[in-house]
Amino acid sequence: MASIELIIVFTALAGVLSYFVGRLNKVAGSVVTILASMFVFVSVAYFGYNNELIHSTEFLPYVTFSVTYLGLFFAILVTFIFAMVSFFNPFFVEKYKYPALYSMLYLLSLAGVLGVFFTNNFMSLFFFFEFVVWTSLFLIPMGRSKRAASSYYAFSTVGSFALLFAIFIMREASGTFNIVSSMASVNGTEAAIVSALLAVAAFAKLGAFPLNVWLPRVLGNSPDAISAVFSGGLEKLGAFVAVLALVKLAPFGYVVDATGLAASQYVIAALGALTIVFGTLMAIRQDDAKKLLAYSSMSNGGYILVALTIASSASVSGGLYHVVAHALASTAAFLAIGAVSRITGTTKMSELGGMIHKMPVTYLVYLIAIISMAGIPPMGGFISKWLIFQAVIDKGMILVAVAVFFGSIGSFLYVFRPLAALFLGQELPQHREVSKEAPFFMLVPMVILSGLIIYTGVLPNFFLGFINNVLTEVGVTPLVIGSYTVTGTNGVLQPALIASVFGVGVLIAFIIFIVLKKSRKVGLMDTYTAGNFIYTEELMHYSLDFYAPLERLYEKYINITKDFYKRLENKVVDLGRLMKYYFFTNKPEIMVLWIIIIMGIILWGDIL
Amino acid sequence: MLSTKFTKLSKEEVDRKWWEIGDFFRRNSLWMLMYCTGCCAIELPPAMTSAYDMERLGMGPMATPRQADVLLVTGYLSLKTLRRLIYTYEQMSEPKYVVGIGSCTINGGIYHDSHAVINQLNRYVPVDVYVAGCMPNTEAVMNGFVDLMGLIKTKKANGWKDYHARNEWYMANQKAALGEVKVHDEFHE
Amino acid sequence: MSAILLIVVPLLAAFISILFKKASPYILLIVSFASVIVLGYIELEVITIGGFASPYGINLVFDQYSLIGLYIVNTLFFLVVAINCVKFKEMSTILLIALAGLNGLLLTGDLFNLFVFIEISGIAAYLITATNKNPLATFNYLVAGTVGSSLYLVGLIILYAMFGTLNMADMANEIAVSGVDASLVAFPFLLMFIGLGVEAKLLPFNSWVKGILASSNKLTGPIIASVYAATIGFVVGRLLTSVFVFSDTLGLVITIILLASIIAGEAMAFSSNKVREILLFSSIAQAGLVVLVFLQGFIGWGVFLVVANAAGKFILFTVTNHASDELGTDEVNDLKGLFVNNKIVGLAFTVASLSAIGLPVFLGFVVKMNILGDLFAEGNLFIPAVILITSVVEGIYFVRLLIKLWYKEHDLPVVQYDFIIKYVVVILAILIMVFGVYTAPIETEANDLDLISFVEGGNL
Amino acid sequence: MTNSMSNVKMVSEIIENSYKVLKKEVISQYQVSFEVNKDDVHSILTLLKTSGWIQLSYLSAIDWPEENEFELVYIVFNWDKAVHIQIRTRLNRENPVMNSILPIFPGCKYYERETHEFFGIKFPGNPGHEKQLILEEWDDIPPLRKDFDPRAYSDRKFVKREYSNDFVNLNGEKSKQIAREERKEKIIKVRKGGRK
Amino acid sequence: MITNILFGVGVAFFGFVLQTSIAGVNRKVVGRVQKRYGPKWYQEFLDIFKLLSKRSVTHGWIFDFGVIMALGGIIGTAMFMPITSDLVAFADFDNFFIFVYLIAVGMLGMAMSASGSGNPLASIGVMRALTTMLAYEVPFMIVVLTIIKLTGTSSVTGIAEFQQLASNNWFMIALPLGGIVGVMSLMGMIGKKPFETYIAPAEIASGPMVEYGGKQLGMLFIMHEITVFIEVSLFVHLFLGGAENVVLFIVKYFLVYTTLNIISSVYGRFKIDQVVLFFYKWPILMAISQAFVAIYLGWVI
Repeated sequence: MASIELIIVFTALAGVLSYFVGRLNKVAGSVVTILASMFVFVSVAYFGYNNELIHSTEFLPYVTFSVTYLGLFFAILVTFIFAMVSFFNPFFVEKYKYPALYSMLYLLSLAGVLGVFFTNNFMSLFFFFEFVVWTSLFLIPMGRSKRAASSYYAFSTVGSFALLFAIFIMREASGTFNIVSSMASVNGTEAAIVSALLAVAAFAKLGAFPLNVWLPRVLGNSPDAISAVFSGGLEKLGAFVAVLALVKLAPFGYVVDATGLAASQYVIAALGALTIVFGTLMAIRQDDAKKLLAYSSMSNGGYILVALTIASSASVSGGLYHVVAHALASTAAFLAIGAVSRITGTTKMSELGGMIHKMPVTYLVYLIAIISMAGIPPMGGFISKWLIFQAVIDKGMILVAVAVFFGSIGSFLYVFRPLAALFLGQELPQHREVSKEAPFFMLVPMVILSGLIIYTGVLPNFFLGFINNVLTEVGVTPLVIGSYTVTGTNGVLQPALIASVFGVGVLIAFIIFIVLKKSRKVGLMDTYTAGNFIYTEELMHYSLDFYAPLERLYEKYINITKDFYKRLENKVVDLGRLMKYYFFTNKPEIMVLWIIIIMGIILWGDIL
Repeated sequence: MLSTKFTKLSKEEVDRKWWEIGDFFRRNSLWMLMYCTGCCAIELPPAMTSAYDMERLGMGPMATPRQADVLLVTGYLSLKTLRRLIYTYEQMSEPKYVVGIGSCTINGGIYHDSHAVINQLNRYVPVDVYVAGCMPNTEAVMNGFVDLMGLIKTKKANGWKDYHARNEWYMANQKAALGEVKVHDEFHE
Repeated sequence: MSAILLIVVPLLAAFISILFKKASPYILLIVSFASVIVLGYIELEVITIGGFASPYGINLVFDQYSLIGLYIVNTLFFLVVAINCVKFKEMSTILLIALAGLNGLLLTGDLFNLFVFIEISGIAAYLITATNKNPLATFNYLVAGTVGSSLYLVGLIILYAMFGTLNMADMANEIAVSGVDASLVAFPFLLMFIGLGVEAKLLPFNSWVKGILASSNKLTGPIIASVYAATIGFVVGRLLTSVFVFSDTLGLVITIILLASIIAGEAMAFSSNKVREILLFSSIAQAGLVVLVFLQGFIGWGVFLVVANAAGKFILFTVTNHASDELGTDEVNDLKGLFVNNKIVGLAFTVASLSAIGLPVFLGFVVKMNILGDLFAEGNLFIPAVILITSVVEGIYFVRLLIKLWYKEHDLPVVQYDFIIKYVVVILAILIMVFGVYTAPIETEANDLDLISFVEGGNL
Repeated sequence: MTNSMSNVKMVSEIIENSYKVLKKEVISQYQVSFEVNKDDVHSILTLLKTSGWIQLSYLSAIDWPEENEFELVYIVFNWDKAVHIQIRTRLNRENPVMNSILPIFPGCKYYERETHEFFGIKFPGNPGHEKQLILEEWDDIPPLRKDFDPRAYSDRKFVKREYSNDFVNLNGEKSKQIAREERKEKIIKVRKGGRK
Repeated sequence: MITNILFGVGVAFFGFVLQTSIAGVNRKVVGRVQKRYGPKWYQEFLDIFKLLSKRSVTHGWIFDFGVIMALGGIIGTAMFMPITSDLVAFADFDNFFIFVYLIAVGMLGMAMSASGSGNPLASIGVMRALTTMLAYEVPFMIVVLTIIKLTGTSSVTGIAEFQQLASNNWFMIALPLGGIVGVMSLMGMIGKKPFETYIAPAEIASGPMVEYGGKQLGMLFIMHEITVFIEVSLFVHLFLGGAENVVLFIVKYFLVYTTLNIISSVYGRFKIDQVVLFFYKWPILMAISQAFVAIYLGWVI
């Protein structure tokens, strides 16, 4: 019997405790974060699953909780991600400027996230939403760039203020802040405005197309653990709001009879499709592995949006399953890249190469993560992408289908780039001595994540069952799942069978390999170079401009959104400067002039 | 009711049987390495195209030494080419064969008195078949290939074993002629 | 022990402090501390000076509304004095007069008496800002101030001619009783509004603000930005909610002025890269918001917005001005990494700025949410949209500023904060945090503030 | 085709009236060669470059062991007037040194290195011209010198294939092979003028 | 379950034998196109077994693991492939997306081991292979979207049976534009001449295959043969109405593969960005217009 409020208060106190412990000894402070987040995850998962979470409130005023399947689903996932990533804190915390503050903010943002998922009152939802924003805000500048924090704040505030506006409109209609009743009481044009505003909030938090500029900057430059938490955990807040906006509220606008979809669904699907295409194209051309993974989580955010907006049983379950698969895969990938950057100090692929020789386990973790991200069968990513494809095809949305297919094949391209340029290939001399396998405690979370990725790929029915509860609660017909099979709208899938058949195939290939003569082991520098004698590894490692011919095709259009927001910022600065130079000179006569003008306006009707 | 008693074959007999089967495949699909060192290389295109069509014998050009079985040394071998040839030869997968085409590989040919050309190929690399002639006719080249297939069939084409067996002798010859095989050059550092 | 003491004692002390030059700072300290303490013991009542009946005599209204105002103004005044009494010894007499003027502004129930106290506190303000060593700006402030107060006087005279009374409550009754058309009354009220607008830093009338606050020092910054602003906020609140009557054209014009000053304030703050400039333009925007809230008639939450702004600006200006006094410059790039060595002051500054933006755990959040709630209750969607968009802009430049101050680029600016500042600033920050989380007392206070109607309060 | 002849005349006026030409020879209507002193070469080449001969087509040396001299040949070409000009100079054979013309014609860098490698002529001013360029691991005198005997080098380094002469000459004639070799010996002796 | 798996392995083996012999015959056909006799029909077998009998070189465990994973993945995919509507290993689990994405496992295995070999030519080859895949895959899947939308099921046997119904034509005829796009994408998938930029022997020394020899290369040849079998039989089932019996399947299979081979034997080789530009100009337009016409306007021949 665990009370949610107790858990949240415990996490906040643990945060403060970790601050003081951190002041004494940095690593001890971060160990506190591990213990706290593991405790929170275990209690939420265990008690939540056999629903013994009581939601009474004694300490926190004005905050009321309620356990919904939707909230529980997201809470378990995000706390799991926080717990796994916290294993990395002790190893990275020495490098940061304010280590104690880092541990405290880490746990405070966890508390905020819990609050968001479990509250049933919109105002406290907004309270926790903003609380997460500013606690995670101060974690970002500990990484490489300071500008990322302000752009993160700007875009997520746009999102949260849109959410606030919608909350107040709903309060006018229903009179209370309660989520369920206020969502139900809104209809007609008010419902349209509310769902549009909630969609803006979801777009801002997910980093989808119009508001996507902050995601690559933040995930690319923030400290390694934090970018993993962002892409695995904090982005899922956007997904949570997206479920509220797109699934709970009915779509509005002109309904196309051929496919039965409303105009709003088309708009959001189109934006989701644009996010996928934009994310994929930008990810293909990145040289920094972390920026590449940032754009990949942006493109996966696009998948979630497309899935949720179609709101059919296959698509919503596919979308939610994609939330799980993407969270696991991108966290594992970020942690792997973080492990590499901890040892070599850089994540730029042009400066790295051949890390597999010293870090095989990290390599395997990254391999399993990218198989899931690319949506290849034995891993979880395939199931969710299969479900989303079923829905897109069933609704016959052709252009969205083009973007979805392009995104899934493109994801294979850009996830493969770090694998080839960073892990495989020649081992560069400057990294040969210094690099060694990541310490045991860093490998533990990575291996757990890979195990889960494989599990969600081979036996998805446990998770799909849980998602079905969420579906029934959200008001969508649940997915038909047998003991081992998953039936989409136009096909049946047995993931266990695929995995076993794949296993049989590999077994046959292995037998062929073992039977034949053993090959002669040869170093990497003994390769075919048309007879030239080679002595330098850098020349023989192909990593810079990996997809040069493809990148050349769209080089001119890469920073459309970035320029748009830069011009917007300049407009505001020009307005400010104009006002400053006009009004604020030490000449009182301008003030008198304006007084006369105002008096003129007032007296216009009567005397003049 | 013949009682076909199954005689238990010893280990090396089984290997020999497998090796013969392997020989059958190896001689019927000889892949030659597209590495033309000298002027006799002009004889190869007619061997590939419709006039003589070496593909009938299962032979075809391959891009890299790893994949190729036959190394064709066509024409005179200067010192610099010899270094690259030895490096490529060592990269080929085993069992591998060398065919020396043109009299320059046999006794230095018209360049026998040049300071840059070696006079006898098989001192540096084991050669299985020579095709004489200062630019032998295409039939002669095709005939050379058929001879090579015959040698493989009669298990005489084991130049690559000889390279392992008398490795010091080959190394000594190479050192005598070339100085040392692997050299640094300013353009590939 | 009536409320009159709050005005008389500082005036008396001012004259005494002229005699004993050396003892004047201590007198100042004692008087300002005493005025904070005495507030606890006076009971709420309306004092008529000299026994004359209301239309002719002047009466001081000491009710719930002015009690909160006095508490805030006197405590902040005492804190400013506590920080600066050593450095600005010679200013104690002027400060005492200023205290008297401010207390008078908060207490008076009579419009003409209000004009007198505006003049007194204005003159004190001109003299205080003279220490800024920027005579042109002070002169500009003087001209603007006098123009404003004279316009206020003209408006007052017209009203007196029309309704014959100067007392706020009677004026309100007369207007209500005589049922005069609002557009007739629009012109005098506009003049009075402009008079107050100069002091309340609204856009077209606040050309003096940049001159004064951009080169302010540890004394003038907090005084002008938080103490004076709070007082004017309360005065404007009292007048707008009880006395003024708005015709639709006047209402429209005033809302346009206010929205303009909010938007312009935020844009200017966004575009400047001196710390003090950012803060002063942000306080212009906040002032516009305060007046807008009072215009809509939400007295309770308007008061707490003024309180939150006053406390926040106090911390921001004290910390910034102290740093700029020591370093001589307040360019953001020169101050990079200011809080690396002095973390406590940095934390207080961060708390103040986050509360100014309106982030959850702080007082600003509670106030902003309730204001937006009431605005939506009025069914008016445009103003909240403007407020939200401008607070996004505000959030961006505050966050950008904070991150620059917390993370050093190359060499650290060497700034030492003495104990008093640290002590004062941390207490205020803790107060903001406490009232941000434990919001019960504020809620009750705000609700019963809305219930008081001034009309009876006037001639209680 | 008169203008080409006039070009040659025009060129020779330019050179002759300003420099002392040891020997002038018009090889064809498009090619003329001048032999000049060693120290005039640089100024002539700069003059030619400024007046249109912008390309250095070739630079090499000729070995005259009898006169104990090397002869350096610079061939410059003019794209507009289609005339090759050869500038020849004579260097002493013992320590042949010629300042590099890198500042005038940058293209000469590898020509000079090759000439050094095959003739042993030093070109100060050309960075790293002693480095190995074409010949790898060469351990003998520069090969293109006349006094280098490739056959001896070949016999020394590369073992020849021995053929047992299992053949009989037809009815006692001397074998053609031996006759051929004797004839060759006589030619060489004549060419060397009987001097060893 | 065991019998299904064994049947699957049988299908994979049948696929390998079928494709290798048809490839041999096709090498003779291409030979005839070039006025020469061409090799024996079983030359492909000889090549593969010769490679398996040779002893080559390995560059580390990832080099071998990649090859095993590639061949394993492809054999796994082939096990799902239906020969005729009733000759199928796993009755209703032969979903179209399994084929598209399980082939990706083969590609990933080969790509991984090629980049693990340390030769830059191999990485360039892999990059070209992936870019070509990005090019030809999207139009193909749009056409398949139309097919699935029309037939209502994404199982390959289901689609084949739909086409065998009396009232319906083969999709090659019913969706003319779709059929053409299918052919083009099939040529891209198999890696036939115009889109063969990733095995470009002259430029990058046979691309990813640079460092392979002996048994690794043999296994990759087997994998290539089975991949071609999967793709061509997928085309047969989706566009040519599957097959009632094995003989018909083999005839259709042979016709498709030989026509492709003849087309490709007269083509040069595209540059890699020409391939991408080509596929994102005409085929994708044809695919989208075909889909729009078929789904929204319902005009199916």
